[in-house]
Amino acid sequence: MRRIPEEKIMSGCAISGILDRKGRRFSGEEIIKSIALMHDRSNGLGGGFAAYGIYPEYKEQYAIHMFYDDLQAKEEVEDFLERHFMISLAEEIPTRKVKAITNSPLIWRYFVLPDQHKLEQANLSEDDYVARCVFKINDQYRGAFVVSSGKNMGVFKGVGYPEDIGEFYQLEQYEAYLWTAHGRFPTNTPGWWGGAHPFTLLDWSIVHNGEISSYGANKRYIEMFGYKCTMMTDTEVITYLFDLLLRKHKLPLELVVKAVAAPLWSEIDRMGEKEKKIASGIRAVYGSTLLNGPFSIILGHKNGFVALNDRIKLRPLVCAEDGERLYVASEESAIREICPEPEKVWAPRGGEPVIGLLEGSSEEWL
Amino acid sequence: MNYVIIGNSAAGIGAVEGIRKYDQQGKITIIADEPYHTYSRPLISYYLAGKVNQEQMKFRPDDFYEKNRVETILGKRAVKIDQSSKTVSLEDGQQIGFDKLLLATGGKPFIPPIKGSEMENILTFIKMDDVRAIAERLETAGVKDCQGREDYPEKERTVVTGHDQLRPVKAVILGAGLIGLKAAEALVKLGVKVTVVELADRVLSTILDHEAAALVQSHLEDKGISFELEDTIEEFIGEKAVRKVRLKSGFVINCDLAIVAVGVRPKVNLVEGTGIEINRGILVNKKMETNIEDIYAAGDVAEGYDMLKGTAGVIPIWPNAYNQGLTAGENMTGADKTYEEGFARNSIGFFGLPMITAGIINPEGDEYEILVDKAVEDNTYRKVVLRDDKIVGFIYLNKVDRAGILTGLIKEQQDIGDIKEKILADDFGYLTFSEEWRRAKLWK
Amino acid sequence: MKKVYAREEYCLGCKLCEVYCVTSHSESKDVVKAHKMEEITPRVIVESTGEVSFALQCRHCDDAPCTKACITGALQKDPETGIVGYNQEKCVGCWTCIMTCPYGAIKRDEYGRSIISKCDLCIETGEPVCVVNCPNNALVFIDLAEKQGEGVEEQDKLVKEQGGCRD
Amino acid sequence: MALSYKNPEFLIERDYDKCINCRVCERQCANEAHYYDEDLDKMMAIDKNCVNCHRCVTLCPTDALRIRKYPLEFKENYNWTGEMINNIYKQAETGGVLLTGMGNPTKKKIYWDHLLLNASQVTNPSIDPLREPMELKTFLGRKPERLEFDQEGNITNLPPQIELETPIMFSAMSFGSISLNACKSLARAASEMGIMYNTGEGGLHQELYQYGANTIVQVASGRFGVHQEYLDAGAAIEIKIGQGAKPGIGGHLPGEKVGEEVSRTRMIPKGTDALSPAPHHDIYSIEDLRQLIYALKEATDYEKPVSVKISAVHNVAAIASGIATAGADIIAIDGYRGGTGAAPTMIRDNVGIPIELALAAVDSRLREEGLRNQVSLVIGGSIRNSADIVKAIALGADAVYIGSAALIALGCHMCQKCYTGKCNWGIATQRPDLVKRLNPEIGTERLKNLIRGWSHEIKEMLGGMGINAIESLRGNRLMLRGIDLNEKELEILGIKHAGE
Repeated sequence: MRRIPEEKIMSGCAISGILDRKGRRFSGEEIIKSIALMHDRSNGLGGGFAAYGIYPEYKEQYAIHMFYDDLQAKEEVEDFLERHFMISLAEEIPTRKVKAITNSPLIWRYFVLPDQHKLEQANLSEDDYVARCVFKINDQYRGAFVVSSGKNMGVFKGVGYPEDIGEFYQLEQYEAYLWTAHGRFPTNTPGWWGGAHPFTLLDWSIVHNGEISSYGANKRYIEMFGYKCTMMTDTEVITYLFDLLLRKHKLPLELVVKAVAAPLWSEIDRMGEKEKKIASGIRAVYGSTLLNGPFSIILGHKNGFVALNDRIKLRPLVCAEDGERLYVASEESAIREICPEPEKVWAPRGGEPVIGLLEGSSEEWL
Repeated sequence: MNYVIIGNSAAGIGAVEGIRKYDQQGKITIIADEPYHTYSRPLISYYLAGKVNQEQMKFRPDDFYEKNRVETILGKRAVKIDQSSKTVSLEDGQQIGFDKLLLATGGKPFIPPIKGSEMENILTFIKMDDVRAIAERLETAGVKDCQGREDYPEKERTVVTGHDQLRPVKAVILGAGLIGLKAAEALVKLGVKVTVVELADRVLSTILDHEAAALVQSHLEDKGISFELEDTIEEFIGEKAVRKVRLKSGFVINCDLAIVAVGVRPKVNLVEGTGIEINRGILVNKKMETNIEDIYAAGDVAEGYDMLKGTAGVIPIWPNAYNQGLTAGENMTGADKTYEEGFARNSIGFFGLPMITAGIINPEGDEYEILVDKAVEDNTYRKVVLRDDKIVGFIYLNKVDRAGILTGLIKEQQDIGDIKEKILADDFGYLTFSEEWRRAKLWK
Repeated sequence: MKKVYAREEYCLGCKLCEVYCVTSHSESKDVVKAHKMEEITPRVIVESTGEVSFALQCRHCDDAPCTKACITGALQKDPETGIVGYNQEKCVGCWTCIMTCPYGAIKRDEYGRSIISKCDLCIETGEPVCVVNCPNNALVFIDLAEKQGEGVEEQDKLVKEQGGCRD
Repeated sequence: MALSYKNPEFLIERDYDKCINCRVCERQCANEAHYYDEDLDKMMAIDKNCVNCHRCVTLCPTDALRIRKYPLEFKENYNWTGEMINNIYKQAETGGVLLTGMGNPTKKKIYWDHLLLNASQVTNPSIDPLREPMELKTFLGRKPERLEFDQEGNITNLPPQIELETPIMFSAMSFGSISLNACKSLARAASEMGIMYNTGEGGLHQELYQYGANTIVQVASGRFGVHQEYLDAGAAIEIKIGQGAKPGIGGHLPGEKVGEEVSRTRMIPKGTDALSPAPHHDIYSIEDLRQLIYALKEATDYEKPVSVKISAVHNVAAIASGIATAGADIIAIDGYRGGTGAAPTMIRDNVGIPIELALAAVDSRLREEGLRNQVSLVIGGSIRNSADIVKAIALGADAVYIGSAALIALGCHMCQKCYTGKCNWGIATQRPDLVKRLNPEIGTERLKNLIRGWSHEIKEMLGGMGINAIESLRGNRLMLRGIDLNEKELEILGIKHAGE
């Protein structure tokens, strides 16, 4: 059953992420093991994974993962996709039967490129064009939901414990250089497949543990820039904020962090003159992007990830480094489960981003 | 340092306090012919009338000498000063050496040469013993429990008059000055019938003008005092004791005692012939130094500087005595102080009618401007005398409140030209002046 | 020493200082009883023209001319506290102090007794009640000694520092 | 005129057991409602002079006074209330316009009281402002859609901003309508609390130039006291188009309030009435407004934000949108409950719309048009407590103006007789003996305390919502729920009903 709730969804959660900075790909087994350890942080109402580097053969194409409630929805959306894209491949995403997973929607994926003619007409960048189409499907096509839409990446999620979801999607079959995972503990609504994490837009994926009290302010801000928050989830709005600040406003990641997890005024007061001006300017202009309330998130991207806590660290976040591997999770045990003796383990301070980058990619992500 | 002070009243005590401001160590000796702890002479009329007791007469607490480490030689008269050997000789031959000497011997009543004035019940009224003498006479004359030696609460005092005697006790006072009238007031309160004889044409001629004097006189008459003005006593008549007086005008007045209060002269006999310069009093400069080094004079015996007259003068009033004594004391220790604020001023009252007067109150000459405010019905009279727009004198009769502001203005010789029309207003005060002036005065 | 200063720019002329002064110096310490059953003269003088007003108390002068003029010894300056003290038992009501005080800050008893009324800085209660109860903080109790002779601004600053305004 | 039909509004009751004849009531009443009768040796009262300002009650040292509503009833009539009848008596006697002061007191719905705030429970923690940082700093001014940086990483496109330590400002109250001591209190409190006060249209007194960094200087239709130095003195400039208490009409400061200082500050002759025209005679259209905005920016080298203040009227959303596009950096909207020194009663009580609805409509409109982030939104018009502020910010305001509340902190007792110039609390008066009743040191402290107290309460409410910076509340209407509101009202306010 698909139901987009009308009010904001609250949830607690577990998150985990693994990056190989050399870009070596590895199977989904480890991330499943890691997230499974934090079983009690979810309640079986949502789990999901984002995987980067899984479609090397289609890496130039947008991989659109879709949920459909029924065939009619599928037909309508495919009609839309055909009109707006050149589709290289359309296939059902392979799943296996898992006892705990029921009521799954139709799950499909499409490797596409924008229709050149339409793209020119729209006078948009490819990314903007794709994003707009994603909004349109999510907003206007009943019974259809875009799960992910980036290149060489995909999101696999659903209602259930994350380890069951992983098994369901046969993630041991996929190899990625960056995995993130999420186990969900929603408090108010029965989980629905689209509402599970990660949430994505283009290359961005977000897994998030927390509750964004500033949601109303963030939502109304982001909507002024053409985003449509249809999901009523924090994750969605966080994703859009990053998209706006990083991709559209082209702010350096460091400044984006200063906006969404802004340093306290007391810290700004202690900064040097130049830094202070920048930090205050960011807060003045981007105050509405401040994510307020308890959260820890992992923002996945083709170049790596950013893990971030709220600025007063109301939710857990632990990181570890071992060789080329960078781990991040809600709990240290979830890291040690798959990497018992990491070279370094630390808990980042509130508002202090942990940035994991693929070798060779620049800090300015786009 | 060895300080010797002759005199135990305002100037003497002022000197002790002046010395002790700067010198805690030096030896201080007070010599006085009266045997009493320092007391306030202005209070003798209150004492006589029973308004204060002996305790209250004390000008300083019992431990004053001890606290200030003062040696006292009381009840002995100093009879000689030897300036070369720096010693003072007492009447018993004792010699007291000094490094610094203050002469604060005060004044003595002047007794004019009148026939019969040697009789035993002709008294003066300036010191404690005078009260006792008067009290004795009154008792003899039939006034019971009247005063002097014992303390009686006012309400219990009985005055025996017509019931026990054929005639009331009567007193004649020569002189309607401050002393004479204070004595008269006290006696009236004791039930004595008083007649005051005064040569001048008004009462209190040194401190009041004619108009104020008329108001005061009428007030005193209402209280039972009779006046014979522009007259004087030609003869005291009696055998050992005076029984009547004959006036120049020919009147004869019966009396049980007479008080002579025609004035006080500086008591300078001690220094006569010593080389210490005397005019009316012992001449001193603004530092209270006499012409002889290490010898100072202060109080009623001294002739200091009268700032209003601009000349030397004896100003026999209590605040002046104290301040001169204080200044002398300070200077005796080596400090360098001057007292230049000497001028006549008096606060006095009779039967509830107060008056405060200061400076020149009966000016003669064109340079003076006179402002007056008067209300006969309630005995109110106020007069301010200006010279060059500066206050040089005033009389406040009955409404005496805040008179000190005027005294202050005299001291400072403040130009008040711009506010002079407001000076007699009912709400005269600091608001009459500019904010700047006021602030400068009050914010310190 | 700490003294009471009046900031006339804030004085309302309400005379509540008098009311509280009377109360504080009463037997009953009760504002109604003090005024209705006791005969107490306020120790403070309020000068007022309507527009401008200020309260004036004994300035507790350093040289205190009243103490030098007092014929009875009733007025004495305490060398420790600097307070010009008044011993009513000794006073005979000669008004020499009234003649002498350049501020006109000493009053005759309003009920006809031969005594005076002057500010004692409320030594018993600690802080002068006129200051404590002034509704507009027009009265301040501060030590101005070091700023003597300095400008109005300096003094104002001091007033603020030393508690010209209470919370 | 023959017999007046006016009856006293208030009754002065005196407890003679307590009255000590100290006469403080008499001295403190500028309306001469108290006097001492020597023959009776008693304090007496003239009830009809009483405006119920409480000055006497507050100063009475024995609590001997009580003021009551005059116990005189008209025959019960829902339509013809005593107030209506008395107004007619007044006008029948004078032929004048009914005048009044302060804000609209009529019984119309107060939307603030129909809004409820949210708090965190379980799913996210509430934050304790005593232990955790809680940030109220607010910037007012035009914001670019996106920040740009130069080679060195410095911001290149941020226009001037006003920085507020807490999202509260003292609204425009002119020197003239209020006393210099009231102005000083506001200015000092603003400066010490890191907020702003507003000169109103009365110019800037020389003694207030020192508080320039915390001053918004107003340019109104009368242009009183407007000159280069004045514009340069403030941190921002506000063009006043309208005022909530009297939309559509100008101002009138009677000549008796124009004394030496007011005259010099306003640059008008002493004793003359200061008349502000209803419109700016150089602004008859939005294009004209744009010209004035840019003229002022030009005059001040584009160094100060320019605010435009309007009253909340029917089509306020469209007007606000126009003002934003005309170049204003801040839009200030004043609701129909806003205060005034003097206004015709009929105007005050019947013209304009509630600020809550105006704010919601304007914020929504600006967001629809993508303009909201560019322009700051300040609202005023009867903010009565910190919860009103929190609700205003949740509805979409950046900051609020407080006028009446500030004056109440200074001692205003809402007698609404400001226009008489006899304010017993030294606020709305120029009479020197009354002005000095407001000691600006005390006034400053009282205002600071109010701002401090409210800020603390705002922090508590934010903490309860699990928010630790005010910007996360701004426009966050999910934090609001309505109660006793109909569908239309909820729709305009953009909120859900409680329970939803």
